[in-house]
Amino acid sequence: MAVRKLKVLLVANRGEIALRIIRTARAMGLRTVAVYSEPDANSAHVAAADDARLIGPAEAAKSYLNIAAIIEAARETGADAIHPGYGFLSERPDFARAVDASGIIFVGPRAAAMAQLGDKVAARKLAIAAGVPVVPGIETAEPAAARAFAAREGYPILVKAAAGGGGRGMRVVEAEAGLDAALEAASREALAAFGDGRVFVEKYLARPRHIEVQFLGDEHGTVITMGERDCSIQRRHQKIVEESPAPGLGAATRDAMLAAATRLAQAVGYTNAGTAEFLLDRDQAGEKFYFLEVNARLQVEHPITEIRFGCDLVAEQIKIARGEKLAAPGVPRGHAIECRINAEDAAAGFRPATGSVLELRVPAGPGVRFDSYLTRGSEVGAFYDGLLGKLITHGADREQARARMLGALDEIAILGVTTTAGFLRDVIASEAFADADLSTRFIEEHCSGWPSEDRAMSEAALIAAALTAAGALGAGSGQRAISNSSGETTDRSPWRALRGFELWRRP
Amino acid sequence: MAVRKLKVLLVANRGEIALRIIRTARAMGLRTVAVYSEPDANSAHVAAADDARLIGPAEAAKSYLNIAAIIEAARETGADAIHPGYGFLSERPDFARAVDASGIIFVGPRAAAMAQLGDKVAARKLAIAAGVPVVPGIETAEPAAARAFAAREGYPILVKAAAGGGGRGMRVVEAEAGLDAALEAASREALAAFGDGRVFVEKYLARPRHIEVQFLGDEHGTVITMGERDCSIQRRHQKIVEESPAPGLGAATRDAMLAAATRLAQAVGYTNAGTAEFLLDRDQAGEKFYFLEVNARLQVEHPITEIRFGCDLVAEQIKIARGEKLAAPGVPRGHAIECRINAEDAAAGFRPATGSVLELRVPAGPGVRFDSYLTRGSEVGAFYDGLLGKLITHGADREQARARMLGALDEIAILGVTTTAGFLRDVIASEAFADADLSTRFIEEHCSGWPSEDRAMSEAALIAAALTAAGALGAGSGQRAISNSSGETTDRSPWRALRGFELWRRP
Amino acid sequence: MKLKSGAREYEVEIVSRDGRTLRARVDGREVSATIEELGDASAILSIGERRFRLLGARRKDAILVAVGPRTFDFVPAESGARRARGGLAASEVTAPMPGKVLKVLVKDGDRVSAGQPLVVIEAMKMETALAAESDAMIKRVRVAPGDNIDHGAVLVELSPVPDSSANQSERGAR
Amino acid sequence: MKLKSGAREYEVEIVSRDGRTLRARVDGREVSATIEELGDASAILSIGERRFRLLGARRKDAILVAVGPRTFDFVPAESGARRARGGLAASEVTAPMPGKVLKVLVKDGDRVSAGQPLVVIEAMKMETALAAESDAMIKRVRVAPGDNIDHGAVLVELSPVPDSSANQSERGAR
Repeated sequence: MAVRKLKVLLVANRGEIALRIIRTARAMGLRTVAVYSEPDANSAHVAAADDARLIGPAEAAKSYLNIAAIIEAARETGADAIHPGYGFLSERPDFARAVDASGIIFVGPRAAAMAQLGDKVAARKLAIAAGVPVVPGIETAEPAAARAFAAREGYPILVKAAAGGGGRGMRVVEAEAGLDAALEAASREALAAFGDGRVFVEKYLARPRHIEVQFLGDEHGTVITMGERDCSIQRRHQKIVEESPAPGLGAATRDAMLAAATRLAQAVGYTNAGTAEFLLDRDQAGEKFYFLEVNARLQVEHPITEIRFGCDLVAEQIKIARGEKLAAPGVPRGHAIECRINAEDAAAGFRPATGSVLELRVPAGPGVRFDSYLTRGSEVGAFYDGLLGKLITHGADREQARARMLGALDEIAILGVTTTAGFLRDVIASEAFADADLSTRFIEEHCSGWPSEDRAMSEAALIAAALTAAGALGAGSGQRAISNSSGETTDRSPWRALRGFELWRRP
Repeated sequence: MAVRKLKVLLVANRGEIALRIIRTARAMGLRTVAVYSEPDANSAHVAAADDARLIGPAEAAKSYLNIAAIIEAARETGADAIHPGYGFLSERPDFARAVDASGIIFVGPRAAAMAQLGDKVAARKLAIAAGVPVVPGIETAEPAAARAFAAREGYPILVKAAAGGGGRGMRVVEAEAGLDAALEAASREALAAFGDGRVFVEKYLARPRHIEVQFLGDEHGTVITMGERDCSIQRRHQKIVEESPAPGLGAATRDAMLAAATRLAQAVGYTNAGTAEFLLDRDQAGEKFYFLEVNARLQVEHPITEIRFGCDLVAEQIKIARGEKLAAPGVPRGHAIECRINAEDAAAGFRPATGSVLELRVPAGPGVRFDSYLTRGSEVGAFYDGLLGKLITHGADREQARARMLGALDEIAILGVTTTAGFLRDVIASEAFADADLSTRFIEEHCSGWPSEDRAMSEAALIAAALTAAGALGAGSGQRAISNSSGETTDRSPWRALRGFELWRRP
Repeated sequence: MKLKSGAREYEVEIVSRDGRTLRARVDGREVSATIEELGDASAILSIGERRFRLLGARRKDAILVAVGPRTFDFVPAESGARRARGGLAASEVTAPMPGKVLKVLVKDGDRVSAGQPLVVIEAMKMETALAAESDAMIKRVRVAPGDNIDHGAVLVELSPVPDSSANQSERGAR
Repeated sequence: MKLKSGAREYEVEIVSRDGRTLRARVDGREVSATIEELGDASAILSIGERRFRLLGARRKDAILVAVGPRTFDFVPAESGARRARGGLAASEVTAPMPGKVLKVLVKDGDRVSAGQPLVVIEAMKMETALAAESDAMIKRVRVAPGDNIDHGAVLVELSPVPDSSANQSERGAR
C-alpha cells in the first residue's frame, strides 16, 4: 500500500508536540530522531527519541529555524522523513522545498499548496474563487488605503500578518489614532515571527465564534473532513480552550463548513493534514461563516479531534506521506475539550513567565489525556512559545467532558513557573462556559479582573507559605519522606520542623 | 429519572480503585468520602475525596473489612451511598445487607443475588438451570470424594474456594500425592481471604482461555452486555494482562457467551455491574465455553470495556443505584489492553514486594491511560493486594494498542519497590502475545526462566548503580537540579560528583 | 512572618498545630483549619467547608505555593521591591522576564506620568510595554534597543518628581 | 566497586567520562557508552545500538536502579548476606518481606537438604514457602506459627552438615 519507504523520522520541533509525534512514530515501528537547541539538551523529546542531534543555540533562528542544520542532522542520522510539527518551520514552503530537494520525505503538504495557503492574501483570493465567504477587507496595509477602508467599514478593524498564524502580527484597531502604530507593530512582529512583514486589513467582527474544520488529503485525490472544533476562547488572538463538536452549531452550517473546507483543500490539491479556520457570526438572519485562513499543518488542538474520531492524526500524516490511500473517517463519539496550560501570568495580562519546575503533579483518570513535556527540573525559558502542556478530556457529552476537565485541572500543580492552570480552572467552572456562551471575546467579557478576591484561598496560600518557609511542606518535606525508608509516619512528619516556628531567612 | 437521592458517596476501598471511583463521583457532582486504615493516612484516595475517615489499623479485618466502622463513617459524614470497589467487602452479602439496613444505598447488586452468585456451588447450579455449560466437577471437597472424582476425570484437577474469587484459595493438583495438602492450603487461604473455608473440586482444563462478559442490570429489568474481555494471561490464577475484544473469538461463540451472561443475570434479577467468567476450550470440534463464575462487582479490568464502548462503568453503577433506567450500550470501537503493574518480583515466582516509592515516572500520550494511586513517597506495605496501577492502552486495532502499550511500559520507572512492569514489557513484546497465542498457561509456556540473560542491560544496570553510588544519577542529582534555579546546565551537572570516583559507603 | 506578593503585603503566623488541627493568624485574623499531610509532600487544608490541596517550594528568591491549580509567589516583605521613596512606587523599572529591548521611549531627564510606557521589550515573540508605576523623573536609561536582558535587569532608574513633595508625603502616608 | 544482586556478584568501575562519552569496566570487560543526562534526573545510556533510560536511587540498605521499566537492587558485596560458610549458601533464613508465620516445618537439630521448605509465611494474602538454599542442619528455629515478622527478620539459623566438610571446602572453592 505504501508507495515509498519511511523508516526513520526526524522531528523538527520541540516540547509537547515533538514528544507526541515521537510516541506515535515509535508505535508505528519507526526509528525516531530528535533535534534540540542547547537549552533543550535535557528535554523530554530528546529522551524519547532513538537518536538526537544538537542543531544550535537557544535562538530559534539559529536552531529550530535553522534549515541547513536540520537537514544535515537528517542526513547524519539516516532519516528518510521529517515531521515539522506546528510553529517553527511547519508552514515555511522554503523548508518543505529544501527537504524535498534533499530526497527526504516532508510530512506535510506540498510546498506549492503551502505557499498559496500560507499567504493570507492569496488564500483569500482562493477562498473567493472556491465560493467560500470571506470577511470584508483590503489586501494591503498602505496606511492611506487602510484609513479609507476603516472609514468605510467603521472601527474596530483588524490588522493581520500576511504570513504565519497563531495570532502573531495581529492587532485590533479601535480608533484611527492607533492605526499607524498598529500597522507598524504588527508588521514588526510578523517580520520577527515569520520573516515576512507584510500585513493587511479587514473588518473586525464584533462577537464571532472561531470554528475550524480538520481535513486530510492524500496523493490519490481523496479529501476527508473530521468534524469541527470551536476555538473561540482566546487571549491575544491565541486559543486557550478548544472543544469538539462546536456547541449549538446548526447542522446546515456545519455541513456547509465541512463542504467549504473540502473545496479549499481540493482547490490546491492539498495533501496531508490541514485546518480550515472560519469565523461564525450570528444575527437575526441566523448563522453566517467567513473564511479566516487555512493552517497547512497539524494544529495544536488536534487531539480533541483524535479522541472523538478514535484516530491518530500523526499516524494518518505519516501514512499519507508514505503515499497510502486515506480510509473513510470513523463515526465521531462524545465530546472533547482541550485546555492549553501556558507559562503565563493570567493575572498580569497573560505576561509570559519563566522558571524551572520545582514541583509537578499531573492529572489522570478516565477520559483524561495530558500531552506535556514537563518533568520535575524542566527549565522554561523565554526563548520559545510558552505552551507547557495540553489537558484534554473526553466525555459521552459536553457536560461530562467539562466536569472531567474541572476535576483534572484541580489535580494539576506546577511550582516554579506561573501557569494558566488556575485561570483555566475558573474559565471551565464559569457559568458562561457551562452555558457554552462562546465568542472570541469570552475572556474580556467573562474573565476581566481575574482573579476575584477569595479570602479563604488567600488564607490557604499564606498558611502554605508559612509551612513551606518552616520546611513543613513541599520538596523539603517530600525529600525527608523519600530519604527515609522506615515508612513510619511519625519519622516522616515534617511538623517537628515547626517547633519554635523558625522564620524563613534569605540564603 | 432518578428515583432516589444520591449526593454523598462513601468509597469503602483503597488504592487505585478508590481514586478511580472518586474521580467519577466528583465528575458527577457528588460529594465523596474516603475511608482509610492507619498506614493509608497519606494515600492518594484520601487526598482526592472531599472528606475522609480513619476506620482502623493496617489489618484489613480491622479496617477495610470492618463493616461497623465503615457504616459509622458513612453516618458521620452524611453519606447516602457506599461503593465497595472490588475485593474487600465488595462481594460480601452481609455487608450489602448491613448497608441496606442502615438506610444507605449500596452501589452494587442486591445481597440475595450476590449470595447466590458468590457461592460457587450455588452459582454452578444456577448456570446449569440457565442452560449455561459448566466444567465437570463435584460440589464437595471431602477428600475421598475428591480422590474418586480425580480418579474418574484424571489429573490435573482444580481445587477452588466456594466463596470469593481472584484466584485466592485455588490450587491445581497435578497428582494424587498433592491432593490433601492442596485441599488444606486452599481452604486455609479461602478462610483468610473470604472468611469461608469451603472448597470444591473440578476438572482442570489443559489449555483454556479465560474470557468474560461485562453486563449491567437495572431495577427495571433491563440487562445489557458490553462485549467480552480476554483475561487468559494469569499468574497464580490471577489476571495480569487483559484485552478486549478477545482476539480470534468466533462471532457465534461470542454471541452465545453474551446470551449466556444475560440469562445468568436475568436468572437472579441482577442489578448493577457484574461479570460472567467463562473458560474457552478449543479442539477439532471447535470452540466450547464453560461457566466459571459470576463476579458480582466491578472488575479490576473494567477500563478496557469503558474505553472500547466510550462509557464510564462507575457512572453507570451510580445511575443504576439511583434507580435510573439503563440506556442501550454504545457501539464498541477499536481494541484495548490492560497491564496490571503489581508490587511483585517476577524473577522470583512473583513474590510480593514492599517498599517506599523513591522515584516515579509515569507514561502518557495518545491512547494511554494509567490508573494508579502511586506518588513519590508512597509506602507499599504487605498488608494489602499488591496492585499498584493499571496501564491501559487503546488503538484502532490490536496492533496499535499493543505498540502503544509497549511504548508506555518503556516510559514507566518505579524505584523503591519491585514491580512487574519490566516483566509485562517482555510479555507484550513477545511473539506469542503479538500472535495472540493466548491461554491460561501463557506465562509457564512463554515466560518461564524470565528474565533471559541480557548482557547489555546488565552492563547498563551496573553502570547506573555506579553512577548512583557516586551521586551522579537519580534523586540526588535531581535534587541538585531542583535546588538550583539558575538553569545553567553546567551548574546542574552532577558529574562533578564523579571526580575521584568516590565509592559508596553504607550510612 | 511578613510576606509580599506583587504589591500587597501580608502577615501570617502558625499559632499552633495539634494533630490535624491548625491555628494561624493571617493579617490579624484568627484562622483555624484542619490539615492532612499526604505521602507526596503535599497537604490538604480545610478551612470551613473549603478544601484546598497545598504544595510548596522554596527558591532562593521566593516561596512558591500551589493551592490546587493556582500558584502564588511570596517574598519576605523586607526583601521585596525597594520601599517606595518620595511617592515612587519603585525607584527602578526592571525586566519582568528575560528578553530583548525593542524600543526605548524615554531619555534621561524626561518627566513621565503613571502608566506611561517607558520601554518595549520582546519575550517569547510577544511585545510587552513596561510603564511607570507612578509619576517620576527619568534618572537614567540603562538599556538601548537590541540589548538582551535577563530577568530582573534594571532598565530605567527613576527619581521623584521634584515639585510634588507635598503630595508625596501624602502618598507616603497612604 | 563490588556489587551484589541476589546471589550474583559484579564489579563495576567508571573509568572515564568525557562529555557524553563514558567508559566503564564491568566484570573485567571494557564497556564504552554514550550518556545524555535528562532534566528529570534520569539519563539515557547508549551501548552499541541499544539505548537505555536510567534512573537511580540510594536507600540505606541498597542502590536501586531502573533500566527502562526493569529495576535492579544492588548491595555492596561486602555488606550483602553473610558469606557462605562450610558449604552454607547462608547461615540464616530471613523473611523476604513483612508478614505472618503460618507453619514451621522443621525443628532444632533437623538435617535438611537444599530446596526443602522450612517455614511457610503469609504476606499479601499469598502463602510463600521458604526453603533451604543448601544442605544444612537446623541450628535454631526462631519463630513460631502466628508470629508477625518484619522484612529481614531471622526465622531459622543454620549450621553446616557435620560429615560433609570435604565437599564443603570444594563448595567453598567454587
